[in-house]
Amino acid sequence: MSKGKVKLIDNGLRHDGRKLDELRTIKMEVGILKSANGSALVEYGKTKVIAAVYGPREPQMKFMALPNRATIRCRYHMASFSTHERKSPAPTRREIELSKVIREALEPVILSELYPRTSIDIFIEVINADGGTRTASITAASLALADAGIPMKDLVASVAVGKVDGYLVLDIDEIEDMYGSADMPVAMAPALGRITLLQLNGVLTSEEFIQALNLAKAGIKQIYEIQKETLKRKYLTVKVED
Amino acid sequence: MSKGKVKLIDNGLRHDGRKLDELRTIKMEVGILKSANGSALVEYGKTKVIAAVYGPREPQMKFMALPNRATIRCRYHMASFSTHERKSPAPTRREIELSKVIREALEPVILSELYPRTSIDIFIEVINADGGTRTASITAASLALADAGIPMKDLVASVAVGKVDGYLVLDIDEIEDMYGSADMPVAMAPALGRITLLQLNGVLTSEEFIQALNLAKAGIKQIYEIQKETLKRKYLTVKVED
Amino acid sequence: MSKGKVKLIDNGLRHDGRKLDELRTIKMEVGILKSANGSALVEYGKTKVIAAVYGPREPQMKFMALPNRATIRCRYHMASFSTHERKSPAPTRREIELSKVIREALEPVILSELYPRTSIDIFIEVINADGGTRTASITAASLALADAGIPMKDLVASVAVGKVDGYLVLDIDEIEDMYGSADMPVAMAPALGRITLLQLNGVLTSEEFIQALNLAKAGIKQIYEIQKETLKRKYLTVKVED
Amino acid sequence: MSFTPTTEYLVPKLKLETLLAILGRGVRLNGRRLDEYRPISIITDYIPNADGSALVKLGNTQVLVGIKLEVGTPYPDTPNDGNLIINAEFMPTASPIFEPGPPDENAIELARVIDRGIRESRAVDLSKLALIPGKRVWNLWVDIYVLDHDGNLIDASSMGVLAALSTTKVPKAEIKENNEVVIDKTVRTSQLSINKYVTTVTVAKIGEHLLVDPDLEEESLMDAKLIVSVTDDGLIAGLQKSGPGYFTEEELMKAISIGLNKGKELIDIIKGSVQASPQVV
Amino acid sequence: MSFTPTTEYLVPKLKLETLLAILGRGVRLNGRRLDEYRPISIITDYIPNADGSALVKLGNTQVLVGIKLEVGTPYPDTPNDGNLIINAEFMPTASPIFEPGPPDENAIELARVIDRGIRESRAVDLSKLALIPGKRVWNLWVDIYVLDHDGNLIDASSMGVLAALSTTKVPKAEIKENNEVVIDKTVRTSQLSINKYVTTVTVAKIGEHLLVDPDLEEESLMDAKLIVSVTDDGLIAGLQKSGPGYFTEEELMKAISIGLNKGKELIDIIKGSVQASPQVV
Amino acid sequence: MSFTPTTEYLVPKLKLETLLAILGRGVRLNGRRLDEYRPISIITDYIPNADGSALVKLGNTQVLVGIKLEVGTPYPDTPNDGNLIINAEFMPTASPIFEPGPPDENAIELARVIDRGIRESRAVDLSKLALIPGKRVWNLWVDIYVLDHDGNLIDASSMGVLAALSTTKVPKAEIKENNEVVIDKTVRTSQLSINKYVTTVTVAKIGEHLLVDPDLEEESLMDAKLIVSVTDDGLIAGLQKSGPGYFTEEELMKAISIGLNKGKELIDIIKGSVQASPQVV
Repeated sequence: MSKGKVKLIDNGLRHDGRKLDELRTIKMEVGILKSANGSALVEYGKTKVIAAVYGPREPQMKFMALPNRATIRCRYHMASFSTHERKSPAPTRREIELSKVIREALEPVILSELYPRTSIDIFIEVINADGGTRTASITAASLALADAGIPMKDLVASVAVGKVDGYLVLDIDEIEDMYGSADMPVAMAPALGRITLLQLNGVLTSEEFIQALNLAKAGIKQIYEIQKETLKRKYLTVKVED
Repeated sequence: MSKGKVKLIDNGLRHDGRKLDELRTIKMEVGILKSANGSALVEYGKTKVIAAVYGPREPQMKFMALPNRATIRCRYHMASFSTHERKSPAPTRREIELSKVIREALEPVILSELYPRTSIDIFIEVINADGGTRTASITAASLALADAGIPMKDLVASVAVGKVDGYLVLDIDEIEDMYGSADMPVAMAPALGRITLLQLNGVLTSEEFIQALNLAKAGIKQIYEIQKETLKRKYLTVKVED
Repeated sequence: MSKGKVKLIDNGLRHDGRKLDELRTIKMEVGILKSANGSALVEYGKTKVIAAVYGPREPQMKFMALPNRATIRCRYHMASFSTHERKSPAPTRREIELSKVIREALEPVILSELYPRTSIDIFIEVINADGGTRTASITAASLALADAGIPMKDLVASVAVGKVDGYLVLDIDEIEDMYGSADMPVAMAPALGRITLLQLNGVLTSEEFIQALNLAKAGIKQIYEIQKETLKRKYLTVKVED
Repeated sequence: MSFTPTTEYLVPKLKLETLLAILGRGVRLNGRRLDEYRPISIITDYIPNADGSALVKLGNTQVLVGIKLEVGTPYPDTPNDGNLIINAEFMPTASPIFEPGPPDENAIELARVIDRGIRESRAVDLSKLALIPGKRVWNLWVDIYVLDHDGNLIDASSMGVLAALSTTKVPKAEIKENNEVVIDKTVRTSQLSINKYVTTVTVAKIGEHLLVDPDLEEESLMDAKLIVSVTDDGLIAGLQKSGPGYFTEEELMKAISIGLNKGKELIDIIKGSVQASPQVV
Repeated sequence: MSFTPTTEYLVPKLKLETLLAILGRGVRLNGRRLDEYRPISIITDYIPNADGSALVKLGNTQVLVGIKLEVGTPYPDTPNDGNLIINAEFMPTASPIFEPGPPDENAIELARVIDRGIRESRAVDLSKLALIPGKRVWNLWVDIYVLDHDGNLIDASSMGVLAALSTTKVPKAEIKENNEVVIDKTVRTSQLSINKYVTTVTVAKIGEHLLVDPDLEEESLMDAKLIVSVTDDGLIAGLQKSGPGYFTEEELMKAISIGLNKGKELIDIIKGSVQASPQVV
Repeated sequence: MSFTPTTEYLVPKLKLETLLAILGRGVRLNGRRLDEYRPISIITDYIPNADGSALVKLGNTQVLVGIKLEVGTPYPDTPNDGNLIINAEFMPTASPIFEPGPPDENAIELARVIDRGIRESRAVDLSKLALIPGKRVWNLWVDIYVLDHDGNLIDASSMGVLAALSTTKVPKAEIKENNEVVIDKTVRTSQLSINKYVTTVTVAKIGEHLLVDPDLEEESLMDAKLIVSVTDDGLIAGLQKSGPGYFTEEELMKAISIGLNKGKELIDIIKGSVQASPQVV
């Protein structure tokens, strides 16, 4: 977040022509990898994320086995060519933090107590980054979990709200994040009304927070519908194949 | 040890006003941390060291368990802000060597054979460094072991003797170490007459070595008395609390 | 391989006076280390390589134990002073690749099925590098395995052929490798007619490849004879000692 | 790689029921009210070799923060600003389950959440930390050492960072040829410039209850926590939901409101602790 | 340190006999002929932030290659050449036995074999990548990400690398004082200069049989493989025997001949995939 | 992190009693007298690519030392001195319990003790190693490779380091513009300048007995050892008590006296080995 020197909102429209409360073009596909138990490709505009799920399976390390539930492992990783400047492949502090918050955004819906002493592994690769990589990752991981047949209480959908040129806007991209003054990613299990991820990078008043949360909820609802359609499409396709 | 260009001894007094055979102000406190089984804070002038002891407990790694005695683990570590230039947190070769010699300075007094298959862990943090950090560390670790109730044959006390401007001086600080021509840290279990650490960084004749050792012994005796008083104070305080 | 600006072949002779199909002076010695189960020193001209073998023994890590055969471990490593510029001691990508191809050059002759659940460890140190370090390493490792009494179907001998100034030449050294246009190391179990290592770094036509392979075979045959004599000498010496 | 924590603190899960029952009556197992912090002590200028420092005790939790100023090179996108670098280390002295090694995900999360609060609120005036604009700036190293862990490391660290920054004295810097800068730490030319105060307030959720400043036992029983970064002018300067559980919308609103209220109290305590420190005039 | 692989793919060794029997009749368990590749699909320009990219599907194997051009310093022995740097990562998405971490010996071997083929055949004209001769050159980063592993990663990667390089667009570079170079990636000034096409052809040996493009099951049963780097003018630009087994002289000759033949086909496929990519004129 | 060694050499502790009994009679299990070293052989100029080198055999212990001179930048506090950097690696060839990896605490202690002895006695004249004062100096890399371990690695290494340094030939260095230095290793302009000779003498304590040059079996049974760095003018240039046991004051005095005596002998052997090396005139 640096000072907003660039005018990004003009006449109620954003630099890419979107309205304030409009999502980018969202694409989703499941079952894109054969080796993984579940997988998904999710695109929010130019942001592209792949998620793969392995498990429930024997934990990689013995000490990870929990007697009463599955261990959830999660890695968020950015491909070296996904960013403007080439990213070194070693995990950054940012990637380590995001792996944790993404795991904690998914744990509240996974019925992990059904698979004691196992591990459910979620591997996320950001292959092109244009803002919103963590929210696209959560959306993708949730689909990959469903594709792997992991029982869940609900899907988790996620999107960020930003504050740009003084306006609250939905699903900010990289330019808006760079020149905006706040970025608030939110993840929810919409059917349960549970907020499973909330971060704020920037400064807001209490009133702005409430507005931003409502904007995020509206976006999440739309994404959730696309998730459900994507899964339905897969099931139907499978049936047709029979 | 670089060439002594700075005059550090004038009229029998040192740059900080001490006599040649005088210790810095020594402070000790035990039980300063609640989580550890034993702990101590020791100050030699501006040098400040914290030691914590955990154990006897199950070893961190199985291969560390010894069938006939406890494994002693020891880490000497300098906080990044403890030194003049900020120190990187990764362990240096110096810290690795000192962890070893400090462990070997304490092992001869610990009754490790009473706790087979366990680990006794000593963690030392130098939080401000002004010369004599290894000797203060040994003194602090010995107190923390006692505070943890680990049976020992004796306490270990430690101090360094240096050669500055041609004089042998007790308990050298960082300036004296930098401009002096020798630094000889010594640790002893005084009641047993055992020398458990001896290093010499610098050049001495045989005669100088004997004088330096005697000077160290005199300093160690004083430090040992303060150690015992510190522990006594703790025990009495505890009794009063009853 | 950079452009051949330097004339390295003159009147059918090479820069060091060798003929095109001539090996450098080869020296071999076995049993040079007492701690290892088997060891060898091999020199190809100024290239000097030490190999040590430990095992069959319990694997370093439990997961390495194979139920039906011994695990072969192999490390190719260059001493920091072995190269023109000092080499950092951390393993390079080149060393990691060569450790693999050398292991795979030896596996086809080791009767590893005789020692299930054990590890046979091969440690190679290049102490002076003047071209041909991987081929000298294979020759040395094969001798060290024999010296350790590991049952083998055959010895493996190895040499590189290069293309220099348009000529195919045997056993290239560092200068020839640097200014030549191809380097093709080959390893064989000569009695079995098995090619166990083949690499080509450079460009050849099919016809050149056939010629190069024949040249390598001729060199390997000579090296193989020296290997056998070296082992015979050791056995005889041992007998005399009885 | 992040995974479900497997080193459980030794708190019997039975305790959870007792705790929930008692929380329903507005008190905690440790006798505190739901919105009550443990006693807070902050000692500044504790480390002679640091340019600023603070030892914070929050009940039995102890955190030591040290600041070092060193000459560095600016980032291309902020050529005239000093570099703020915040690290946290959970020392093995602090807990039976901490081992030496590089910071784990918890230490990294702690450092990054505090960093964002300070950076986004512009608490430190980094523009005052240029030495040769575009070429040389101050590196402002903030190192957080957790010495004793009895829960709520982040609020203790956050208070310690602010107290240490507020008492940091900038050393004399002389600019030579070729962009060389010579530092003399025996002379201090100014206080580090603080624009505003910011701290975190941690609100833990246990069952349906929200409580501040969870101790280690409460952390082992909680569902999740919300870390609210709060400025002295009453703004939200950062949020982080942490832990495997969730919040409802209503709980979030309540937690943020608690955060804004308690933040004022904590900032007053930090400001008080800073008074005692000698000032460069 | 290299050691005999201990993570076996779950293929019953009984299958080997079945496989050998059927191979004797010139077909494979998967129905392919011995010299038949799986269907190949190459999509270029897949990654907007990369300067060149290709997604390759070889049957169920999927590899993503991305190219990045950055300003670097030349090596002392090639002061006027750009730096080609090829890395490969086997992503944990690709196989149940891949774990995150630095590249293992298989990934390193793959990257180095592809690197040698390209470098030795001078496929890329590195001399066109100098910015300020002797001082600043382009770093040409080639990153290979294996996304899904169903065998023959090297041929998939090798095709992906060539397709990505052939569609790489060089950004505008402006040279300033003091050897500074300012890059503007919104403007592309030229295509990366390709001298010739090169690819690998992998020939696996199972028993006495040689077959191309082994899938994961075949790789788990093979003795060894020969990787042949082949140029579009029919030269051998690299060889690598890989795997614990051996080749006889006769087998080698046959494998190289297969490599030279199939190489032409693969290069045609790469060239076809590149047609679709927009060109900088 | 240092911990009590858990990999015991396979020496039955019963042997200790036998050993103590025989030591009481002034002899050792290996037949040596208490103050007797094993046979020592030193071959210098063993590594053509090194600027100095020595292969030392001390009984069955073998250590190879190589010296490399490279252009470096001086440390700020010694702008006109070359940089001496001593590393030790315990090769996996040397012992069944050595594994590849970064140097462990024993290798680091060995290198640092030898480093201190050389540095404090000013054995090497580092002031002769400046190239452009304040800007460019020689880096004097000393790499110790332990090839075969049968005890007393430090004395073998220490002799090897001195022999290698004493036979090091400084290559031609030409100073160009912009502080560039071009090295030509085909021409040697001088010998490395040695001020004095220094070596370590290791005195092991087993029960009440002191003995020099412990072999591997004796090391496994000893209480502790004292490493005495000794110069050719009879000064103590370093001390290090090593091992888990202790010394009494009387034992210390005796050990140092042994060290000073044996040091002379060892230095004579080193000097002898150096004679054979060709000199740059």
